[in-house]
Amino acid sequence: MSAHPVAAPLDGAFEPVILGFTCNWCSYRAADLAGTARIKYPPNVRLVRLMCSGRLDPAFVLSAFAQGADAVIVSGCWPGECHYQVQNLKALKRFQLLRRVVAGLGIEPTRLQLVWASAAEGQRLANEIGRITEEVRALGPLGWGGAGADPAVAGTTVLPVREGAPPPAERDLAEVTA
Amino acid sequence: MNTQPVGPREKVGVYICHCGSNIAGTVDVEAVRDWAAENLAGHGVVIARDNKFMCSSTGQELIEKDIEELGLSRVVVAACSPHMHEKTFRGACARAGLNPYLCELVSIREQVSWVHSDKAAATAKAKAVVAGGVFRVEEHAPLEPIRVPINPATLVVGGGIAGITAALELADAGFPVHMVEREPSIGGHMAMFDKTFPTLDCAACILTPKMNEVGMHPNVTLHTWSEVTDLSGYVGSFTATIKHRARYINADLCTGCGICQEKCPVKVVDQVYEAGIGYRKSAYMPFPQAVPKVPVIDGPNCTYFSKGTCKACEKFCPTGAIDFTQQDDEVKVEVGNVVLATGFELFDSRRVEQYGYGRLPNVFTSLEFERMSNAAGPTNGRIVLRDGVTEPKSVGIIHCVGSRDRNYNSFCSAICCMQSLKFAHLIGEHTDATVHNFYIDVRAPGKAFDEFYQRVLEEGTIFVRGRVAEVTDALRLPDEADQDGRLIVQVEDSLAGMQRRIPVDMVILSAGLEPPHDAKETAHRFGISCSSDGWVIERHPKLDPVATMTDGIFAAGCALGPRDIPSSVANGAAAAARILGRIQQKEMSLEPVRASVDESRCSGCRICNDLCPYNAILFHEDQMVSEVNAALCQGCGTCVAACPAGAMSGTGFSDAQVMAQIEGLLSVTATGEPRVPHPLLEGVPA
Amino acid sequence: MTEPAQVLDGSPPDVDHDFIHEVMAAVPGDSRLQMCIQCGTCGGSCPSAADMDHTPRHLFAMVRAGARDKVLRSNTPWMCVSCYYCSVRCPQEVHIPDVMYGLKSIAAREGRSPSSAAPDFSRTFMSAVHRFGRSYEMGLVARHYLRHFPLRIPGMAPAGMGMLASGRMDIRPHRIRDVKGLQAILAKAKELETLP
Amino acid sequence: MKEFLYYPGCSMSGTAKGYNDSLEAIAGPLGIDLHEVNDWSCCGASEYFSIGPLRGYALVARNLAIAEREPSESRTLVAPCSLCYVNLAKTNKYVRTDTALAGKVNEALGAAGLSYTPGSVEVRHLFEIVIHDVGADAVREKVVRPLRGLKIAPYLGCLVTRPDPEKRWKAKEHPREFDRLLEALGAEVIDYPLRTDCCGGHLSQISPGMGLEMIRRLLDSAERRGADLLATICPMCQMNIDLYQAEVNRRFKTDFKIPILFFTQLVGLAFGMDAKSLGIGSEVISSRHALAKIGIEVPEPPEGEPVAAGAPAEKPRAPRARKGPELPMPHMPKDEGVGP
Amino acid sequence: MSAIIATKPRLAMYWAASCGGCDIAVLNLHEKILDVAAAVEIVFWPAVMDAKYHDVEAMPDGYIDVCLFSGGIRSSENEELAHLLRRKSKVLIAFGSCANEGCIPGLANLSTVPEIFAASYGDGNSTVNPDGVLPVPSWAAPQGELHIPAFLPVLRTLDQVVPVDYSVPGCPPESPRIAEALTALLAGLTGTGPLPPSGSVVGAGVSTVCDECTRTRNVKKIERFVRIQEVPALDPTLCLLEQGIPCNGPATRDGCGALCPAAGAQCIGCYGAADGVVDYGARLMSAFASVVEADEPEEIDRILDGIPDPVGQMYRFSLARSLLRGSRTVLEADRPVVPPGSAAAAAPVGAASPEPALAGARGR
Repeated sequence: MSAHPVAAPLDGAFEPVILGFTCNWCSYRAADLAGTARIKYPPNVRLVRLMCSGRLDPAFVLSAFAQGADAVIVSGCWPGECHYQVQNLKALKRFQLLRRVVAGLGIEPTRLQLVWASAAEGQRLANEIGRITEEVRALGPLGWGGAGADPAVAGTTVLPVREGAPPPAERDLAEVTA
Repeated sequence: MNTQPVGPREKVGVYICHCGSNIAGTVDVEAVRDWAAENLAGHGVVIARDNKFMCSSTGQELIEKDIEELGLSRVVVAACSPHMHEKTFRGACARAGLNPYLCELVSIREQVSWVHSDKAAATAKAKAVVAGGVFRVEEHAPLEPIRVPINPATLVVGGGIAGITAALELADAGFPVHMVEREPSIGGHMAMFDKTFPTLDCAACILTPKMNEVGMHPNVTLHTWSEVTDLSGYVGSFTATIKHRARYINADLCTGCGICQEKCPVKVVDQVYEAGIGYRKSAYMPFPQAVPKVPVIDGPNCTYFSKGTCKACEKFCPTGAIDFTQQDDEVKVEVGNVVLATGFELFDSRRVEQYGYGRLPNVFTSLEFERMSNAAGPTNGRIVLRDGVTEPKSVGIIHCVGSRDRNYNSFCSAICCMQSLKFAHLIGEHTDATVHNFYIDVRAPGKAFDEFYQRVLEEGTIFVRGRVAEVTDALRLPDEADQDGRLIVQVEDSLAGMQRRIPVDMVILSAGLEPPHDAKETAHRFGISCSSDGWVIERHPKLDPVATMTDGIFAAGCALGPRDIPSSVANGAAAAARILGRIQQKEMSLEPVRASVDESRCSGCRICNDLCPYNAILFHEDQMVSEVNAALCQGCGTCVAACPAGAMSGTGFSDAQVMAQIEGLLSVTATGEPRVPHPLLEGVPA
Repeated sequence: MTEPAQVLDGSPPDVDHDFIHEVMAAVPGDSRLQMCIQCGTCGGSCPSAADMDHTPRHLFAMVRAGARDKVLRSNTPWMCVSCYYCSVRCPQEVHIPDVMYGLKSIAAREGRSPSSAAPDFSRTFMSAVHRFGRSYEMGLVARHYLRHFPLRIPGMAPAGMGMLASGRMDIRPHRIRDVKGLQAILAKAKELETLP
Repeated sequence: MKEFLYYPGCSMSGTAKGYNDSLEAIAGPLGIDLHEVNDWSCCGASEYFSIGPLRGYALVARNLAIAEREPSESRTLVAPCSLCYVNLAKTNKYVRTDTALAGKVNEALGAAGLSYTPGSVEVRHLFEIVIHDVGADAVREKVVRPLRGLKIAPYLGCLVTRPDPEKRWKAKEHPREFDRLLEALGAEVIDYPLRTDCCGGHLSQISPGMGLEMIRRLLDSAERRGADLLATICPMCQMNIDLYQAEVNRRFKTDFKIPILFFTQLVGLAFGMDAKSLGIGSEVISSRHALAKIGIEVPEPPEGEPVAAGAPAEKPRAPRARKGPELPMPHMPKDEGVGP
Repeated sequence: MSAIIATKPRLAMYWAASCGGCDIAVLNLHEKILDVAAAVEIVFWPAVMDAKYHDVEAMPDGYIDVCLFSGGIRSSENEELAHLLRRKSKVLIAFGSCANEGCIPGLANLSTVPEIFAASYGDGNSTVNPDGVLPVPSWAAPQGELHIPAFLPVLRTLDQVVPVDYSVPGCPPESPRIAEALTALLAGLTGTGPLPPSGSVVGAGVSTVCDECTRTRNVKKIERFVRIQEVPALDPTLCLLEQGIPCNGPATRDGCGALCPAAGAQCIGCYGAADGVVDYGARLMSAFASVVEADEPEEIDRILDGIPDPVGQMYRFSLARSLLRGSRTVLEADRPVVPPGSAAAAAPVGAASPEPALAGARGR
């Protein structure tokens, strides 16, 4: 059993949405194994299957953040156990550079984590998901207006009204420029 | 002008499976169905249905009917893992004339209902997963499976009973087999045994004929004293590199007369075949029935190699077969499939200090006892103490040594109970010693197993229910004075609820089975995965028990985990059957997941050139562009993700497909509500 | 832990199906007590098993069965010499000596321990430490023997004298400087012990 | 000179005075510099854990907290007593792995303005330092008076190799390191099967029947194997075997007179130091006779103690005579079982 | 759209949040500018001729045939003009890096408005402002209340605000390519040639700078990253990346003629991403990382330390059009209240946003 709460309270408390990228040969099967073994973990994580962690394009992660994922888990085979020999190491390198870039954009490292998990490690994967969910729950929502975020708590700058209604400044400008 | 309609491009059908209550028990299937119909219309969903069992014929017909009647151009099934039923639903689509790769199976069982308990949250996640599938499938393109030819030759790694069975099945069917065995002879562990449980028929009698068949079979090429050092290629056309260790004996000249062995002055404890309880020469044939009947000279132990003199074997060899100049050599063989039958190693009982193996002379391992009880063994079948003469008056047999123990291996070694019962019987047969069997549970589930247990009970074997705490030669109680020099088995008789100290002359440790020490390297060399214990992982533990996750690599026997002779034989035959099917087909189709380069957009920067472990990426100096060789490409997608110009694309997992799936997965909040995007970020390109 | 269960399995009314959790809670970390497979390695290994009224294995079965009172009145935990043979041999990695400490503390709290000798010895020892911050063999042995084994004293006397003579036993106890602080710590800890 | 934080434990100034004196004598030559921590308190033996576990952990943690504060460079806290060692080491591990416990313990320590950072100190047993940091070879080099001819049973007792919270020992039941050390001193080490059996701990106090029986079997086994004396590394073991030997003899009608010395005393002797300075002679069962065998003078025993006649080196029963074609023994690599 | 137009095509050019470099680049057509001038009627071009917004407002919708819009959208004025010129123009062209991807002004998306004001109006290296005077949108002057445009929370690209028909990348676009683009466009509009497909990038290639770069290149294994000024002896003919210089060429759209690498300077990426690429930085970091010659995390980090400013390296020009568009602090501090009934709030889950503005961005 995972040491972490496995049910998401639906009482309006912040519920992070976490996207997980899994490798078809190890972590995705580990997730399947967790299922067949009925190992519980928080429902906050949603998994994307790739053929290999080496397929991980940083754009996938950025797009996940941009669309409101509060955290992203990248998972693959343990070093030395890659189904495609060494491609997980390519993923590792990209991950390390990507982590620097997102940090530069103000995203805490906790929100982007790498988890190695072999096809046999359903329990480990579940535990890691549980741990990360708790860490992210503690951090709160990520700024990109995600699934977890609530617009009501947002800041107050009013966006100029769009197409249709005449821009407020229009008349005044006319005067100034006249 | 600028605004093309952003209407749905496809007609998508969504099918949600209850899987009885497996899914419906945790996910509100109807809610997900209605939600999909209503909210995913914008993504072309024209119909959303649910069914008790989508994989049933009625479930599949549902899909086929809709494709025909509603003209669906895409299908999303939300059910179990794609590794379970992807083929099934693709088949349904194909039957209805829809390209099978336009169907997407998303998992709401293994990855939702089975791992979550909160129904509302699970339902919300299921919606997201379905949305992910629908968004993704919009980006799918019709694909044709890749057809690869199957080389009819097969590589069998390991010459134990499992490997032998597989090899003979294939060879008898008329196809070439390369069998590789580390030791000088095939036969494996079974060749060491005397009797086999529960029938007690003689192992040699049933094994030797099969060994000879392999040895003489025209379709079998035997590589003993050899190892596979590399495997490249893919299903249908692997290239294996086999290293032949120098035998220092010319196999063509050798007649197997055994004179070299007789004349060799160096006596070595035989750790392999005699399990460390007997001796062999430095020039030796492990046992009389060895196949091939060609001895080897074990270099490290040979006087000639260490001191530069001796050559007794050479002097006496009648055919001049001895050749000290022989070197290791390598051969490459082309095969279509591989059977891994690499077997097991015996747990090292020295690790269980308290049983005293290696410290107390009269503590033996199961394999030592097998050899001792074997008429052809070092004691000619006499059961004696380490002194070689004294017959024990009483023997203790300890079950579960190194098994079912978190300090060593937590798994059950499956064969120890029956083997221990067999030992009890054999001791009764050979001696008049009293026998104690110390067990935690007696596990005798096989055919005629429990009957054998009954028989051993009748024979008067004493069963003590309790895991032995300690085997010692130390007296602890005042009344033990006369036991000095004997072994004392200290145990709690858990049925009597008291601690007992039972003096015996001999202790046999029924040691567990472990994966070979180099199992992990082997797995990596053959591109398959091992469980954390080190046993090979089956493609499916129940439905596909001899295939591995890697196409073309099968496993049989104890490589998959501890098992007895009958199941090892069954595995070997099963693996052979699977391979024969493919060979008959002459070719097989593979997932069309491959990378390709859009040459017009490739700038020839060569970033990708060093990324492919299969060397599938070539660079054309002349046109300064890179190209992917689809035959070599294994579809990992690493180059696709690396291409800075976006010139590399991958079928099945294209950027568009993955990005769309991400968008879908994130279109629903944790509570199942529509996500409200950041106003500054509406319509982030996805 | 439904009431009907008691009726159905005919277990006496004092059966406490939560006992195992109570015991596990009394042990730091994860004692893994629920993982016991009753193999008897502990009972077989125990050097003092002969004097125990139940072997450790049997005691754990009783804990699982909820025989709270029987377990707490058993002398088994008090006979444990914490030699850790059982815990390094246990195939399920149950922290057996710690479970024994846990059982002792529950029994002591409820005054159910079988004989008084063991807990008294502990208390005598503790009171010395509480007063001086160090143990005080002389006082300990003297008090303890007078109370429980007066008959052993003559036999022990020569040895005791020898120890005294050779300076191996002090007449007066050592006292640490910050006894006050130590007592504050122990008081606080005691207070925390009683909290759930 | 390697510096260590030092936690003597109560018995070093009492029943284990000999241990203390000999340790002071040999520490220098072994290159060990022991820095006694300030105002340490009792470790609680096994008593606190039985009655008030949290009080037990707090009591032990007080000493860890004090050690943490010590100005010394070293972060290693050395205990010569096995019981102290195991209490310190276990508590150190539990506060590291059980945050709830750590919280409570620190709350208690707070009452005296103390606090402990879990894991900031590592706890080791003196014997393990001598084995792993000094090493038998280094000891051998300093031997000037080999104990040749002295048959010693190496008695470790339980708590050093078990539970071994930090996994410092590979062999937990039949470690050979003590043999190597005594061999380095030139002694003849007997194969003592009960080397890690329990001395009975406080059973001798609370349940004489079993307590004394456990001491008896230790003595019996040593005598059967012809030991002149037992070597120990723990004050508790020493006291049980030394102080209660007479009572054992009375109870079981036996006549054991096997002295038991601390390994530090034997090291000191081999280093050529004078017996008295090593606290030899203060044991109840005198080692005079045994040491006389190798010409070592031991001061007159104190008043009120019959002089021990020494162990009648009774022949161990000869193992069954071996004849005929012996089967090879499974090979047991030397030092199989030596820890990291 | 009505492809054929009878009269001289009417051309407009506007500068929003930009440096004016794009206007210069157009003027850099030299004598060719005369052909342009001859070929078209310039109706609005603040950089070179006097103009009043109300003149533009007075034009009928679709009056302007081609509008070159340079600069990003940073103020309510920029945004208003974007909408205005969209209405008045048949063909609206995002002209230059700023309009397309935010360019250097887009890097301001790493700072909040207060931070930006503090930097530009507060006492700094170049400013003396003891009273801390800051611009305010409206101010009651003696002549009456005066208004200046509001400063928006972030800089957006043109196509994030209004639909755009074509993009001309570059900072600035290379004049010859401008000429090509305009000629092709006018040809299309006047029916004398084919019109490039709507939403396409004109005046640039579809591949990356390496395609035009003449430096020799091999299989790449990067063991270190160094800044170009730290390399004593630069190999004049070898690929710069292979010399450890973080050259953005591999990920940057071609069209410039690889001028910088040819001149011995690494490409800094002003032409933006290659065709169809969603996020420039993602491509670049993936490419760089993939060829880092190390497998141990520590070693990898050591090599990556050679890129002192990862965000700057990956997004110098394209931050505003990147997937994340700016730093978290900015998006959080300036997270706007969703105007009730706005497209965002109303958008059905999963359905593609109806905002036509996004059509181009979505590539649909």
